Amino acid sequence: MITLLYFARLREALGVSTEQIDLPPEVRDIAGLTALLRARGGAWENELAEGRAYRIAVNQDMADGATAIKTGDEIAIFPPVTGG
Amino acid sequence: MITLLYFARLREALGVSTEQIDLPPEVRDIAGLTALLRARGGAWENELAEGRAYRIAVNQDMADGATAIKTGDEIAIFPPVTGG
Amino acid sequence: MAIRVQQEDFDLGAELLALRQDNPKIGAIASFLGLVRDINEGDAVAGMSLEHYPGMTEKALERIVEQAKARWDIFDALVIHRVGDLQPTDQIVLVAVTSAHRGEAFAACEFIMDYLKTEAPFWKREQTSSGARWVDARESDENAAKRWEK
Amino acid sequence: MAIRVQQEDFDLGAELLALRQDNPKIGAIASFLGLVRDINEGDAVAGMSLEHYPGMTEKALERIVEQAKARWDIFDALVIHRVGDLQPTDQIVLVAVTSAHRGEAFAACEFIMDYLKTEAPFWKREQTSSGARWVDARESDENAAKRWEK
Repeated sequence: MITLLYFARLREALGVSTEQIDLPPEVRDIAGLTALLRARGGAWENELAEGRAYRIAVNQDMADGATAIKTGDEIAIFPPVTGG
Repeated sequence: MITLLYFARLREALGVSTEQIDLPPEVRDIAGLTALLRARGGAWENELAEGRAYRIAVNQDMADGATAIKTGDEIAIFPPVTGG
Repeated sequence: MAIRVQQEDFDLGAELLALRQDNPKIGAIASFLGLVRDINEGDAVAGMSLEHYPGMTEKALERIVEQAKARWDIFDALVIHRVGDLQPTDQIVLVAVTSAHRGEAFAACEFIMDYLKTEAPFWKREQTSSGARWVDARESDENAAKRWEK
Repeated sequence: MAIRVQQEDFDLGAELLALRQDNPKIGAIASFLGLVRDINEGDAVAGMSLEHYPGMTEKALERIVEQAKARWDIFDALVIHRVGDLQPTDQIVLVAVTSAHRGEAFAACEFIMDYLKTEAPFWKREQTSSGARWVDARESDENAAKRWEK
């Protein structure tokens, strides 16, 4: 199981703020996870397409496609930040 | 007549905070004035010697040796500033 | 270091007094206060709502302050960032840095703000006359943060 | 623009509130507060006395703020500088700048401080354990002001 969190515009576009999913054994990094999510089609395919501006954090640290993930991780997907 | 003001360490070293003097007709700029003051000897010669760090303002604007002066001017001589 | 993410407003003067605690080693406090403007990207803004990622926000801000402390000779830093619903003229964010001399305080304060803008997970949603909209990240903010990589 | 040279202390929070006057165009306030330290050049400082050149001081500060306004897109600036006898932890100087965006506010605030340090006719006399002494101007302050000439 991994916990997925979505924030701000992406939370609205995807219609979910949090979910828990089983991590398929072949998915070992963020690139694999985003491919898995894109395969859901619709908004997922669109919002998480290559070239779209979104950010990913693994266990509350900024991550990129090569970042390894494992069962138990908290993974957040969100738009570029706009605080301050 | 010109009004001369002295501040801070220079005021103490010269022993005067303000004085009014007649401007001799041959003194037309700050370089001429400082030469006149240096000719007083003692602390004047020492404190206003070439190479000593002091500043001069004419009518409350920073000036240099070439700045022209005339009767009625307020001329201040002081050390480099240290506020803030 | 104090990092606070909160809905409530804060008292700028009291926060800065508390930060310096009459420490006679402090010669300089640089501070930045961010306020809600009534206009953005040319449109009137009636208010905004700030969302954040609890947990990561604090962690990201702590890391930014640690980087500032490693880079400049500063005593302490305070970051307060509000979340929830805000109106024009409301205080959003306060960053304050204490040090012996002004150069370090200014640099560290601006560094923290620049990284907060690009690294801390906050998102603004504005209410405008044409409806609500998520604020887009600005390239100028990315560039401001990149300056410090030199 | 408000320029004040005074013996009395000031209320930092109240001054910053008055400066922004709930103007909803202001998105950023950068401020700098200078405090008396209990040490300088390695010696314990028991207190200090600040002398100034009345009239020229205000004129010099006004000119510095005018230069900042000409150079950056800022709304307003406040400069308060105290004179007379001060103790460690006392407030000496406040510079605050309002603008729409943070970059301009930071730059103008630091610019005003750097020029105040080298152009405004104030002089500090410190009381140390070995007697009173006039503080020497520092080359680092000259260099800080020169940065802005680029």
